[in-house]
Amino acid sequence: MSLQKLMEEHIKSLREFANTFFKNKFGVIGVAILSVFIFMAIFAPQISPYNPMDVKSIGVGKPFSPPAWIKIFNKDIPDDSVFGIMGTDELGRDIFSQIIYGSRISLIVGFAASFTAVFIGTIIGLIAGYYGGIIDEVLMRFADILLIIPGLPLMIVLAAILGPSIRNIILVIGITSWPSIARIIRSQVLTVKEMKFVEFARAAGCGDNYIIFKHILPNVMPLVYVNAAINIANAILIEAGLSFLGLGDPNNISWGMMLFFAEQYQALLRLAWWYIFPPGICILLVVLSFIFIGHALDEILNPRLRLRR
Amino acid sequence: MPHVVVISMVDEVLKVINLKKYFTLRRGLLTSLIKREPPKVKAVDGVSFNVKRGEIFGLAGESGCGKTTTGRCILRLIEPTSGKIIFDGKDITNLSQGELKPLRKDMQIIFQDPYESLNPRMRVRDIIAEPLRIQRICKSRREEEEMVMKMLEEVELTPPEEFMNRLPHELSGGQRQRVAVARAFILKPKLIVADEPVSMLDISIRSEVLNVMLRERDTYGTSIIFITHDLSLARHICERIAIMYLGKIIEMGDVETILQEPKHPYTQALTAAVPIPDPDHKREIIPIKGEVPSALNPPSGCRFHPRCPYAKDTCGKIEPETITLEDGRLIACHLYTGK
Amino acid sequence: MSEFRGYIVRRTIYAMITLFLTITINFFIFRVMPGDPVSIMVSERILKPAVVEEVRAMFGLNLPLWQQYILYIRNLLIGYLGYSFHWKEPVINVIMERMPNTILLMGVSTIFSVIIGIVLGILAAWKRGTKIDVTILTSSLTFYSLPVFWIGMMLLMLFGYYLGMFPIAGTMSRPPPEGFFERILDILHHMTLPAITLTLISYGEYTLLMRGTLLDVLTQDYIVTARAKGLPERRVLVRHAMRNALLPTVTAVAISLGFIVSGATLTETVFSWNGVGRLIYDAMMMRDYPVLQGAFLIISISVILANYVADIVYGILDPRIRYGGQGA
Amino acid sequence: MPLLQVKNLKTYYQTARGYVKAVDGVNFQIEEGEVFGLAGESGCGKTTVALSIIRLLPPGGRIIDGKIIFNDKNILTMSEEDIRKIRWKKIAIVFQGAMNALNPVIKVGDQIVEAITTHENVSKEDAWKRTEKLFEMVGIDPSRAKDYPHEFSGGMKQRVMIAMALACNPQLLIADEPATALDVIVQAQILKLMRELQRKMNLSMMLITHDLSIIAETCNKVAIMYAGKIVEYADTKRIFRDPQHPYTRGLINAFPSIRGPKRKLISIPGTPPDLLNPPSGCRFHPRCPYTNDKCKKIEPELKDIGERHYVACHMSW
Repeated sequence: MSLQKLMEEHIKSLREFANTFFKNKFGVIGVAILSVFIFMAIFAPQISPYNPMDVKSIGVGKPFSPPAWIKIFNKDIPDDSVFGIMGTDELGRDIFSQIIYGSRISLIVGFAASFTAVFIGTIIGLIAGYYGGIIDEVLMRFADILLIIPGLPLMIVLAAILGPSIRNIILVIGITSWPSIARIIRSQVLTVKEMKFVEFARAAGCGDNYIIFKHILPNVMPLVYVNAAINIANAILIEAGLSFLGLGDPNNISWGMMLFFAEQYQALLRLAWWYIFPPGICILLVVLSFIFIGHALDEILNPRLRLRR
Repeated sequence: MPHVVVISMVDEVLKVINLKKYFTLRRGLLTSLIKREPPKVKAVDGVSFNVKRGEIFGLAGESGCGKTTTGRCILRLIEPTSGKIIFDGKDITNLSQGELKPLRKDMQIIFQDPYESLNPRMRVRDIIAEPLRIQRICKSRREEEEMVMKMLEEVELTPPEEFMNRLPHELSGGQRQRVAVARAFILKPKLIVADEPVSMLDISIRSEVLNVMLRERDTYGTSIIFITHDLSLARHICERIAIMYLGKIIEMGDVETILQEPKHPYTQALTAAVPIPDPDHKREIIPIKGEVPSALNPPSGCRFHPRCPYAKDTCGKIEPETITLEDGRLIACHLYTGK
Repeated sequence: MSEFRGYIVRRTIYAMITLFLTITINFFIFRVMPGDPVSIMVSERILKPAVVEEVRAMFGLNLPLWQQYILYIRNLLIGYLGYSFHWKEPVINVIMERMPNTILLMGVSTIFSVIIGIVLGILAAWKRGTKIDVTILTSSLTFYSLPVFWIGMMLLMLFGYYLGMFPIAGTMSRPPPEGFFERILDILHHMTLPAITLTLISYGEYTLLMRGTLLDVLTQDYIVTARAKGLPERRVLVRHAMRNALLPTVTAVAISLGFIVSGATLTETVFSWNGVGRLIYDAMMMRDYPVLQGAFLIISISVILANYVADIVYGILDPRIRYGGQGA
Repeated sequence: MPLLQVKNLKTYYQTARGYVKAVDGVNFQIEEGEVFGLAGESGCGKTTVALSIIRLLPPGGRIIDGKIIFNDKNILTMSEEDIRKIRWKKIAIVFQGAMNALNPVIKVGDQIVEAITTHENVSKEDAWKRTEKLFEMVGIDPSRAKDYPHEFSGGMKQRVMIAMALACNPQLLIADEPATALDVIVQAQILKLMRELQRKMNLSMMLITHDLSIIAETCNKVAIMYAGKIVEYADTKRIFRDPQHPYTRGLINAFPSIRGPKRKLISIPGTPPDLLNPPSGCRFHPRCPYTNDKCKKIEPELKDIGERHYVACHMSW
């Protein structure tokens, strides 16, 4: 069966698309998890019981207090040595509030960096694939180099030079992770470009811009969506890594940065599991939700794996 | 604006003179710096023919013989390497794509694959109207809609309202191909290149699509270049036919003459190889062996000589020129040149 | 055969271009970025005046940019990468001292993750749609979605601090134990947790890839032919499907090397593993730019070379490339 | 006793939208030494019949009902191990996709040797010698057995496939569109080769194709399939001379011929039905010029109208 036919069979109206999407187990789980975190991020000030960063709030609990529900298992712990539902950090700040505010950074960085990367990647992929020849050769060679250079060390170098701020982190992730998208888009453009409806458009006298935007881009978009989702997942992981290395924005708490402080202040030695466990799990859940959504989109929009002859 | 019918002095809509298309094998940036001469595939190598007004001209041959490339070159979808294309009395070989644009409404194309030829994200009305919009034919949306509806009726996609807003995946293969026919004929072109328009359709619906196409042709007096590998079909559709082998026309003439009394050894083999839907028919013996050699290194002299049962020494050395026989056919073979 | 030679030549030239451009990018990142380029290359505050002079002379820090570039290339060729502010010795020495540790850690975990990944991938594809498949898929995705440093921290807290089964930091005990085998055992003991961490985050990718490719291959016509020939299912899988599915995996291992290096950087940081990754972190914290630049360069060059080797191996494994034709 | 008997075979594919009734009650038989043609347009279920016979349906495909009796044994009730032994040893198959039917990373000779050693207790050397003989038989230089598939042209690959199919001297050869993707001359060569080998080895053959011309010059008997059912089944000459089913007639009339009188090509109106929801009664009724009420309600049975000419049509006769 031709690729074209497969593509066609899976183009449906938005409503039909939503129906298919929500029949997909992965898609439903992904969207459910993500909605919780988006809700958290939007209503962080309303939900969180304390201000996670405010110096004045230092001492809301004792430093390194375990969460209060620990008393269920060990009644001997004095009341003033436990705190909240997730305990406190090295300065006695509320970890639960930090987790809630941390979702903002993860999602903002994830969406913004991914948007940057997808935007650059799609444009470069379109240009390289459509025009081909020397333009293609140069762009793809450049993409290959960025693909081959170890990502995190490059980002460390860039972030170290540019200085820590959310904007810089977004930029650094964005400009280093477009190549894989550009490659995928390019190969799809190469396929679509050879299709006969494009040739007909040329025979009817259409110009390049018209063909790119009217005929090629719409047929490439499904891949863009899928890759955007996967890319957000990766961007969130990278943001966590950079923050963990101390390259995060010191004015905004993020999950990676919580783990940075945990490491710096010997939380491991103190076996402060309540400090280490929640950020990791949150990162996992958010990343997984995007991977699930990407997977679901891929199954619906890019049916290669599903339809076997 | 009244449609002014310009009756040209020439009765040929298309004249192709010594058309050549060599594809340079794409190599990496670097390899091309190291080696001087890139390998070339001589897909079309000196093809000349003309198409009369209102005629259906067949271009037939096995895969890789250059028939499709020829069709694309005529429409300047591929840039020819050399030769001349004279369309409607105008030399269009060296026109820029911009200069070509107004001429494009007079020449169109229909493709083989019904699944690849329609944009899956466009509705039938937009697909058929696209040439109108590009050429800015209609003054209003209503006019455009009327033309599209009329076209749908002509290709028997009725009632048109029902098909207007469909997406290609909501159509069957035969219906798609009729949309492709409607799209090609909506500008009332003077020439259509039909590249194997029915070979991917089931037999039982082929003739329906063909008949729609032929009727449109009768209405608008369009000339058609019918590219096909199926000689039985060519026989039923075309008036004249050219048989191609490795980038060259080796025999050309009236379709019945060529197919019933082939003179070129290759045409003889080709016609003998076509299966006949009649169990009583005794199959002729196919005298030739082997498969078509690569166009990258075509044989010297007559390109058919390594497979030809009548090959002589000259055939490997001298390329046969095209001569006209008494019955009007053109042929390129040393059996007839007397060399 | 000439096709194959052409392939090798092509790959070699591409690798050289990549190498050259990486080196160039490295030069410009540190000279064109905001900040005082001289202070990035040499610190008058920390280093002795004699050393400062030497570095200035070697890099020509007062010369125009293009002359600096030529000097930079020359320095690279003679292995001169500058002088570390913090360790107060030539950068190349600082890096080379730590290189073996990184190669050891990455080598061991890559081998493990490739083996585990491929085996699980085959298993999942073979048992497609069953509970085994779902379990393998979910676990692969989960480990892929976890931050590597977090896995490291959890392992360290549980097995290092809490259970005390493994050392909490470093590459070797101090002082190192007597005897050759004791030393090897000591290193392995230190390496266990970091290696497990790295393996956990990288095996999933191979699993998913192997599963996907194998499922794709299993729908090919030649697999139907193999089954129609009456071959036992196991033979169809091993001889016909796996050989074709392993080819793309070879490439994937090479491409994911950059990803593993990123993981290694974080893992080495968590476990204070004395390798180049940890060096990058330390250099960044100390603002020791010459070391940062040098370490980044050496790592990039290693990955490019490893990729090049993988390309060649791929060419040898695939007969379509080895014997010419439409391959490549 | 016929070599192969297919009785009331029903094979469905499970999809997200329901069951596709690809083969829905098919009956035919193949005698020893006979060339049987199964003809029909794309999607009529002819390939599914072939895959059902060797029980190699793609995922989702299931044989719902029926019997396939080969050498007095029902293939459908055999154990996986038993059917495995029949594949290739007794029933070999040449697929449509000649281009991809050979494993690209294994030498073609080894792929044939493998077929031999799987079923027969011979040494690798002997199997290799036999492979070289097979190559000669299909007209390829035996030294080319050491080459990889990508070094062969399309026609040569199909010859290799034929050599491989004959490696274990099967009783039945199934050829599914063996020459469709090839150029006319090569196609004629391949079909000629198959006819010659069939005669020489007294093979029983089942030829699946959409091309009635190929059936006309190759087969003794032919069954015409439409929408998962056989609509007409008889001696080839009889079917061409005196087609009874309106679909068969339409099909024959739709075929252009390079010889004989030139005539207008006639098509069958409408499109083949969706096998998820096939039409009630006779499946051809929406496209049939002679439809009456009975056709819409009652499914016609395949009836012998004399001289083993079977037709499934209410109009007959």
